[in-house]
Amino acid sequence: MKAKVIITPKPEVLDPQGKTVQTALEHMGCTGVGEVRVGKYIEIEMDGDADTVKAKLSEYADKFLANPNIEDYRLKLED
Amino acid sequence: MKAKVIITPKPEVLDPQGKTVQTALEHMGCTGVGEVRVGKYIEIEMDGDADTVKAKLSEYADKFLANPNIEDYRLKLED
Amino acid sequence: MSADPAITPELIAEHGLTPEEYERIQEIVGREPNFTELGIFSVMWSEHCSYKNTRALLKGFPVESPRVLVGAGEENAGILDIGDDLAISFKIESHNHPSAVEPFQGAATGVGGIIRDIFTMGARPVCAINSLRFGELDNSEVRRLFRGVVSGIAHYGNCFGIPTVAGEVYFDKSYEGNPLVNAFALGVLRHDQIARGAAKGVGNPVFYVGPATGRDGLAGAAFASQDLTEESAEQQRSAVQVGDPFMEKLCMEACLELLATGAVAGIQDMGAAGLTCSTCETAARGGTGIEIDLAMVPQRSPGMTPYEILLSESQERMLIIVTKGREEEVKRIFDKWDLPWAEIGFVTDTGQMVVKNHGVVVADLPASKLADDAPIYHREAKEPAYLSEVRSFTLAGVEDVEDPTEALEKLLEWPSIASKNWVYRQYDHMVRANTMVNPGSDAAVIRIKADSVPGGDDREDFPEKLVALAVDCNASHVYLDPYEGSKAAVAECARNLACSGATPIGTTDNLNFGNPHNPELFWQLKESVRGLAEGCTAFDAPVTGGNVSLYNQNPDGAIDPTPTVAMAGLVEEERHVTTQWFKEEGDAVILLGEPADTEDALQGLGGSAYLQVVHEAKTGQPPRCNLEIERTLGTTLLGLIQSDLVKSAHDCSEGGLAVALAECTFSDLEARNTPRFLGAEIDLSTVENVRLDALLFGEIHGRVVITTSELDAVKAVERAKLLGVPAQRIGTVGGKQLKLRTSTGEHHWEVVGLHDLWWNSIGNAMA
Amino acid sequence: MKFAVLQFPGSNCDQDCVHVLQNVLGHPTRLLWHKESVLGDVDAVLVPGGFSYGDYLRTGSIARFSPVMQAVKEFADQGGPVLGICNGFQILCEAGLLPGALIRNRSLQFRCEHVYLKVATQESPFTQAIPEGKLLRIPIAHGEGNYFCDAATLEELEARDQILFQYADRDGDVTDHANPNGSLKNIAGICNTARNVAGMMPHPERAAEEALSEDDGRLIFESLIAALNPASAPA
Ligand SMILES: Nc1ncnc2c1ncn2[C@@H]1O[C@H](COP(=O)(O)OP(=O)(O)O)[C@@H](O)[C@H]1O
Ligand SMILES: [Mg+2]
Repeated sequence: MKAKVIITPKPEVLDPQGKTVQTALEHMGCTGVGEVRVGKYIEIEMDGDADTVKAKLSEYADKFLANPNIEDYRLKLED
Repeated sequence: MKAKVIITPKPEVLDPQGKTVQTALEHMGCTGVGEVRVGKYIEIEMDGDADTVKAKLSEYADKFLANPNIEDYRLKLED
Repeated sequence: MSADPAITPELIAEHGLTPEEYERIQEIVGREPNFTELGIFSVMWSEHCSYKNTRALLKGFPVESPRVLVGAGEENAGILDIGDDLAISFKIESHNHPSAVEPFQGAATGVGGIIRDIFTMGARPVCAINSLRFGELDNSEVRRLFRGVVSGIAHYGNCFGIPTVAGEVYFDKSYEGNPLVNAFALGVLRHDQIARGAAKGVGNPVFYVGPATGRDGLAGAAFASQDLTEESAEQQRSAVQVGDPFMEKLCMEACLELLATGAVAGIQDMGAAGLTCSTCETAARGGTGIEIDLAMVPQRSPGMTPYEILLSESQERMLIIVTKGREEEVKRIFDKWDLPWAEIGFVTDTGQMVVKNHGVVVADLPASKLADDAPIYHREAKEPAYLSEVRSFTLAGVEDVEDPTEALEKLLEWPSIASKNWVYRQYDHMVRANTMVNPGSDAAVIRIKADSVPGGDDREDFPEKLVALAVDCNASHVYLDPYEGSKAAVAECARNLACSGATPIGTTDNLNFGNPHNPELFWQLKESVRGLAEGCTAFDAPVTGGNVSLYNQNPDGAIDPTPTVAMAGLVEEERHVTTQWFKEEGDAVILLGEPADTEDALQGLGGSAYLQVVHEAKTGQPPRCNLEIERTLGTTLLGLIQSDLVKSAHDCSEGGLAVALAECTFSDLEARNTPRFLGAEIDLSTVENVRLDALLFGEIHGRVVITTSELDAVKAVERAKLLGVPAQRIGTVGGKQLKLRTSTGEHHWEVVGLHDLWWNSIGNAMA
Repeated sequence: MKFAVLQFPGSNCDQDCVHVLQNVLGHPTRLLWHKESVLGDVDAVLVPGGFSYGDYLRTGSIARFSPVMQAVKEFADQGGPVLGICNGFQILCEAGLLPGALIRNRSLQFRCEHVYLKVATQESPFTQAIPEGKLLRIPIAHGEGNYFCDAATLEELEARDQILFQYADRDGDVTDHANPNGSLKNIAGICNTARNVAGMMPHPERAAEEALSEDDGRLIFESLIAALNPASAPA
């Protein structure tokens, strides 16, 4: 099954990349742009049923895929 | 409204980052891991209704947010 | 092997082969080639791999000297002796078309490719340099390419852990849409560590190491060997190669470790034309044959055809021929570095390159004919029409400079002259702790210490060496006079080395030109090679290798002919290392060489940056380059440096004497945002019979600005004259201004203001 | 003094650290492969710069799971001195041996250049022998050196005098203009509360010889050596 981990910078963390994208969009004439945050998107093929995959991935997301000091994450499973 | 752009490496393109994460997960003892692909996740606050936002973002995703040579992208709107 | 297309004239043409070439192929094979074999011939006989249009010309290069251990064309890169059993291997290579299509990855994989060429020789890569050309920065597409290329080079080099210590960047309309990305790497080894790319020893197993093969970079060599069009680019877009510097670092460490075991009979990287080129070239060099089975090749994408596997240019892969019985050592070392490997075949005595897929023969071709018997063409050359216009240009209609103050400011701000810090600050130029002169002076200087040698060197007292590097080419001059301009490129490179205290020992060049089927463009190439050859001979710096990149054009025409020249030199002692910036208040400023050429009607202004910037004219005969004068200048300057007389040395190139002096006053950087300024008072009022614009901004060759202590000034001038180099004291270092007196008046600039324009120009354009 | 320099796949300043410790300063130094799980007989550990595992995912995120890092953790827990430089700093933060994290430079570009460092405290084995008021001129070379931690952590860092180095201008003033990457409080280096583990983004090993135009970096290594062996400390 395919699992997805979406990792975003915590709200209080400075996100220079997001800021740059925002400014660049404005410069290109894209109006009405508010805050932009840039994070990561990880797709993982994994054996097992939804519960096992979820359990495993939360473990590895907590300790490896995301850094809790600066990032939040969400898991999504596809079927 | 909040729009999300999910950017993933094209299937044919080498994804060294994904490969490295995959190997790392295996080394850490995470079993049953198949292919891993690492992409980007961009959240954009934007004024306007769904259609306008979608139209605008597709334009900029093509020419700026994603690299069409090596990346695919998907747009998602939240309400 | 169901769906192989039939061989039709159209298919042959699509593969870039002419009907005559196809006939020749039939003769060689003794039958109709199949689709896979046609693909193999098409890449091996592409310009990129076979040099079919340039081989005859390149024969004119000097390639010998007592230092040459491996000469041009023998292997992936040449090798030069630097004494005490040590040697260096270096080469430059282009990645122009891939960078036009995908700047970041194109440039990154260019760096990866040249690094592989160097460690394939058994050398540890210790530094990189690069030479770049783009259109003008007011175009957003140009900025995108420029940004992408620079960050791609930075990404690959920084992550791999090689310092990028020097380079050059020019901006000119002719490169719009067809940027030039020439990457250079240099490695170090002991004489006994030289590795060869030959398939030796019948029965020896052939190993594939590195990541799996994918559909990326399909037929990249062929792509590089045709005009860059929207169509060809589109095709290549579907096969962009992605570089993995981390993988390459592991691959290099593993290969060097493996070479040290002595278990390797031959080694070759998979660069252009991938598996095809590496198998047939190793067999050809070894005078043997080779047989591989594609089923054993690690594959990233399912369902790849033999054609695709053979022509893929997936990165970071190596082919290693192992002495039979020592396979375990390969496996142990590659496992240690967590690198994929596979045994894919063996060496034979048949002279054939036999490729099987699951045991079924898919290609069976004579290896040496494939590698060495590509057709050789002597293309037609015709002097370009534009040159008559160039020759008839005079200064008659050009008014002398009205406002020299503003002109100098404009020149310093011109991106081709402005500081390249926006570029080189993105490159790690200090990793390996060897960089003695960082980017920003005439040439970079690195030291070679024990850990620069593969596996280290445990000599009690390691004989440290100092190597200087520069890369140069004023392509405007080459465009206006390919022969003189090319000689001058060599001379400038040698001059830059001399300014840093080094004697040149070898050259590598990258010939970036347009379509060779156009007689006018081929004439440029021919004349340029003649000039380069004379230049390298004059400086006793043989060509040890290089690269040819033709078909550099876009719909608007060809690029300016750009033969980039990179030279390596040796500095004898640490105290000889010299930089371009002024050192102390009160030092004497001396000009070596003539302030002006009073016999030349254009007085050095033909093709100058000044004419381009202030009069928007890229025309006129560029200054002549007298190699005898250049050589004497070089040896004289070195003599002065070695007698400890010289405190700084900077040559005059684009922008002439005024720009050189300005750079001397402000180019020393203490730290981030902390330049050091040392002005000067310069008196040129005794120079007569020359226009002011020519005196300040003319670009005649053979000139270097040096400083000495007040005490040594007379001695230095006298000694230079004695050795046949015109020399005169022109001023004194000091103050916060650059003051310039001429027979017509006095001009002055605040150094801080000039620096600001020069330092920030490119950064501002990119903001 | 005996040093160990860790070596991860992708480390690229490992040799430079060995060179300085062994050839310049004359102390026996070993490279320690990441798959080793014992440190052996060492007095101090250096975690060198580079791009461990290509810096993929996040800088330092994979390296910290190497067997050798478990041993380093134990060594540090027992008070053994550990210095992380550049990627080493990133790894120590990821491993939780130091607080905070290093994120992308605010310019989004890699930066290689010399900076001036103000030594914020001499109360650490890494800074104790640096003369009072001495500004260090040392190069940086990183794309992700922007130090970040939450407000509570920062308060604690300051309260406990854990900030070792700050980017400064030539006059020693800690200004935004002097900040090359956007770090909080211009932080260039910190230590843990026990003061035996430190991390810094600048590369002292690249500034430890006159031949490379600068030897201020030596002071950091000499501090550490003197701290470990007070008898040999310069008077
Ligand atoms: N692409 C680059 N990469 C690294 N260093 C560069 C690059 N371009 C220019 N430099 C450095 O900037 C300085 C000035 O370059 P350039 O103007 O070409 O010098 P010169 O006219 O003396 O050949 C040199 O030290 C050169 O090595
Ligand atoms: Mg120069």
